[in-house]
Amino acid sequence: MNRRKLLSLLGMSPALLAGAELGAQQPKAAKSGKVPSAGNAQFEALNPKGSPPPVRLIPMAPRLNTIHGKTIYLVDTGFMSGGVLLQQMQIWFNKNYPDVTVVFRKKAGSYMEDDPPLWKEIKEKGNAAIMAIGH
Amino acid sequence: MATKSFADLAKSNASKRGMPHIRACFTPHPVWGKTAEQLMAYVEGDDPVSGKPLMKEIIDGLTVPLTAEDTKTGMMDVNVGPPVFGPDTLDNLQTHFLNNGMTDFLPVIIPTPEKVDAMLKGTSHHPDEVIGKMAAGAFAAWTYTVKQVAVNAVMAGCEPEYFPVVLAVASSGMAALGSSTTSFAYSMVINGPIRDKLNMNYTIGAMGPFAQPNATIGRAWTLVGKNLGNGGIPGDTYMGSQGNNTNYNNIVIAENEKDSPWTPFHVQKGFRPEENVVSLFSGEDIRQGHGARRAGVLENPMFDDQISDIFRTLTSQFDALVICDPLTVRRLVEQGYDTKEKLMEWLWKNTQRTAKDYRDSAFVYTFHYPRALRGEEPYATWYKCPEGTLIPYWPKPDNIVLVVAGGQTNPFFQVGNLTYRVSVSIDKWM
Amino acid sequence: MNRRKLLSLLGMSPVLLTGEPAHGGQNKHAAGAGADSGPLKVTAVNPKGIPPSIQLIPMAPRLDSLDGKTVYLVDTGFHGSDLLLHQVELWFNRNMPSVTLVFRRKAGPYAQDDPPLWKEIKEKGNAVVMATGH
Amino acid sequence: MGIPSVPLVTKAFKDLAILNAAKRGMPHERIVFTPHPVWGKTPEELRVYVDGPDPVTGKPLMKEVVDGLTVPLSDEEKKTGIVSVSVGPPTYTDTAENLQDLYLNNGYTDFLPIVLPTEDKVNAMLKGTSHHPDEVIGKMAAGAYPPWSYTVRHVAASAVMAGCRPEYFPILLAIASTGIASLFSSTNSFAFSMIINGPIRDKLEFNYGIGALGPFAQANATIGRAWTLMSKNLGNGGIPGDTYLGSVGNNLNYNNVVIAENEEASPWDPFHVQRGFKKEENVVSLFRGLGVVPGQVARGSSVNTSPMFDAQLSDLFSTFTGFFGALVIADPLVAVRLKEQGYDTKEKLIDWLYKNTTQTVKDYKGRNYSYLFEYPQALQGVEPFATWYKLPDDAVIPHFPRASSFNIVVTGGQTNAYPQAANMSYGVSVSIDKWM
Repeated sequence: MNRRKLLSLLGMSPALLAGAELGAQQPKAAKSGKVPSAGNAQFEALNPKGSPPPVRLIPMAPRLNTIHGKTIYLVDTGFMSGGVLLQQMQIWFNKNYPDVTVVFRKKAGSYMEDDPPLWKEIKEKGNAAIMAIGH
Repeated sequence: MATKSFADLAKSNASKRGMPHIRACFTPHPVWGKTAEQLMAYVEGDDPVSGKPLMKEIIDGLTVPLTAEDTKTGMMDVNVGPPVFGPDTLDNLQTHFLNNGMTDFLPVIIPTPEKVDAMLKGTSHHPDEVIGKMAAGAFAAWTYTVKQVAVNAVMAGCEPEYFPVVLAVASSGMAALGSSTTSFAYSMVINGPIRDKLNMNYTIGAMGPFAQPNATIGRAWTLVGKNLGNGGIPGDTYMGSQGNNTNYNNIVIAENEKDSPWTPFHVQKGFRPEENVVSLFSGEDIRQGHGARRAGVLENPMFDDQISDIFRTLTSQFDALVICDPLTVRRLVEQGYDTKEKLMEWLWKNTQRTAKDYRDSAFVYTFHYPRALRGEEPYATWYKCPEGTLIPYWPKPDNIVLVVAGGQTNPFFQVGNLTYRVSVSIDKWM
Repeated sequence: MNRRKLLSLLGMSPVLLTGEPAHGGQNKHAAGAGADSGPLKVTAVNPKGIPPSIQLIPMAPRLDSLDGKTVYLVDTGFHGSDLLLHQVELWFNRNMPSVTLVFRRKAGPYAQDDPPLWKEIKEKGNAVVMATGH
Repeated sequence: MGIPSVPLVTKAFKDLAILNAAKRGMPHERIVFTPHPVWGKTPEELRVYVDGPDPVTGKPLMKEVVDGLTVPLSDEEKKTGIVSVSVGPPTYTDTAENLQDLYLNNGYTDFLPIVLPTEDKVNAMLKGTSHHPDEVIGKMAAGAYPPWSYTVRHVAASAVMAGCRPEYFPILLAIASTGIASLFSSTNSFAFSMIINGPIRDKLEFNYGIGALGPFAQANATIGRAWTLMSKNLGNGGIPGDTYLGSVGNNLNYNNVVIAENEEASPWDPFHVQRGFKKEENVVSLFRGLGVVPGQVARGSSVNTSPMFDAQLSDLFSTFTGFFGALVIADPLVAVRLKEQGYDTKEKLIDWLYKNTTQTVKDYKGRNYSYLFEYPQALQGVEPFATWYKLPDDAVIPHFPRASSFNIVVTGGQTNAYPQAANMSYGVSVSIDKWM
């Protein structure tokens, strides 16, 4: 599924989806000209959806001009084997971008928990982050 | 960077949290169980979603300048469509509800204004009262009114007199389709005189498709989870890899209080016998007692021992919900268990396993181990003791729930690996 | 539920159920009671399959009295049936001592027929009490 | 038999006994009832039953027995001949809302809303097959009852009611043609399941990815449901106390565990190919048993870097009854992992599971179904039961009687490497293409 289709199914508003159709539309108008019977009598039906909370948009952080000479944090969120994958990525950076400083960190707590000290450290010492999620 | 299985989830969740254009990249799935060499091939290969080299995606993600859309701030409303669909034919509306993910893919009663008004007569609460918040996992919760619950109750096929039960369930904020890669099961136990008032079935075929309130109230919980809690969207708010067949009805159990010599479940939870209460459970599954060792002992069947035997393949992450036919209960009473508490105590003490088996369990590793590391008891002790030490399955006897249902054609029992969550008064929603 | 009501639900014909309607029949609600669906009527087909006809079996003539007769007590093999039939035997011994009782366990699992036993009973017995269920 | 008899039945089976006697031709059979249950009672307790009243009539039980054998027959009791059973008129006409009520109240549904089977809708459904609407395609009974028969059109009515599209119809005809009902009369509460194989899975957009066994696709939801409606309407099943006796009931009867195999992501032969069909054939295979258990609960389920799914499955199967089979429902991630462990065919894994899932003879003999169903067979010399019953108590024997007790199917969305395990036996595989 592409992003546009996916967001459309979520009911995201046109501000997010310039041009995309909303997920929950009116059904196609019934064909006219038929003799009324129980089969084609017209009814209204209520929308069963609850009220979703509004979404506060977060602007994405400015991008780097280049990663050369920068410090990149590789963050392992703790899913099984995520660390092994990131270590392979570190090797790749060493080979292909030797001037990039790569810092590996395992996020504290279980995968559902936040880790503010780590975010602080990355903000202070790092220029970019790659986070591995899933297994 | 996420694995391909979570592509839809990662994108939609970033959107809901305010960053609809997040630059996510994807590796093949799974990462778990792969060797370092295999994972290096992932790193040097393509992003399976975009088809572009993974590392190029990562570097581009960090360096390509942002567009105007990427830097937007502000509040965005999420649109769920118009308040009313139609007018149109019933057939077209049926198709519309189906195609827009508002159903469980089975036919619904079309929630016309008249039907919804009739449903609303089933409660004294105001249609516009906001009664709860629900999320199917770690998502932003949706809110809903009495009227929105009524729409879903109509769709499920409920009668207006069932409505207080559905409202009580909805007010708990608990969704029947929780998002996890594990495919969870849900269950509700109903107690009080309302069982007879609504003609609920608690005798032959108690947990099967044999009565309208049992069938439709259980189904309504799933529709409420989908439409009011935004749950059940595969790849987004539902990630259960294999799915769970009990999610169609959510295992509705009306307790057979009449034929049970024990205290009804709601009374155990502090309600009066004449109160109407719905109690919600969630967990893994439900299974039958037939596989128990010694289940065929004829002259003197020991159901305590059989139930304990079935317990030995449950996970400690979830509790035990035992559903006994009244014949089984009568026999247990003859054995000396004249209260539920006595049997709970015996089962708790006598269902044990080694610390090694405990620690080898998937859920224990994921959920109990971090708590043990923080020093939380009894998990800390259970992680410290030698491998061969026998430990109970659960921290206390209360983790075992006993409920009576069935038509007394056979002294059988079933066991759910399900945890008690909450009991809600139905009377408050009348 | 009484026998008449039960058979009526089965759809047994008036031959069996003089005076009873053969079926649940049409809905009692007045047409048009459903405000939203309006007075318009639709026709829907009955989804039921074709039940087999029933060949009536006349019951065997009853005995004038059990005195001096032979009654077979047949155990179909469900748990506890043997003990129950033994109590029936003791009752006869106490209350109708002239009756000869013969206890037989039917061969095979409970769902299987036992023609040799039926033959034996027909030849040597005058009546049967069979215990079914548990 | 031609000699007067009285059946002695426990009160729990009252409706069943009366109705079954009627269906077999003796609507006025003189049945005497004892209190329920008899199982587990002492002789003293049973003497109280015998000396006490019949709990149905309230009259002394033994007077009922003696009267049953001696009171002369009435005219009705002597009747012979053939009576037909009415199922009501061929069609009903009313408002849509009233018809929805009527179908529910007449027991035609699973108590959930249906699509009304109007003639238009039934005719549209009939376009889903080339078979003639009046072709009689099968006979079905939900147990030891005289079976009902049905035509293609009868099947179409239940299919419409369940919410099926016409293109699903051949699958329902295939299921109906087997005569297997998904609501079976027993005091046990059985579960049923079907596996769908072949290109039709994609044509009908079956879900075999995330949430495969749950309510996430119309084909999975409605075809499973239709089986239960057919069992009620065509096979006369699912009437509590008459043709359904499951004491506690089974929640899986709503949908009947529809499993579309994820053939594309599976490293093994699809299930229908194992059964001798060609890969491009469309096949539905039916199962019966007790239920489905998730693999997360197995011992050793978190042996981290190297999960041993074979051992986990074996652990799950060890609390199953060997009377029913063991069906592995593997997520593709599990299947791929098992292949890496060396199980490059389903047969190899089945062989390992059969040999390594064991029990002691003592435990075997203690199991419910062993006594009820397998012990009589052992007495007749049927293997392996005859041998098992002769072995000493501590001998270790397979948990399931034969390797063919095991079956494997692959489905799921690859978000999580866990299997599910069902205590279910394979019944039959039917070509769907024949019903197109």
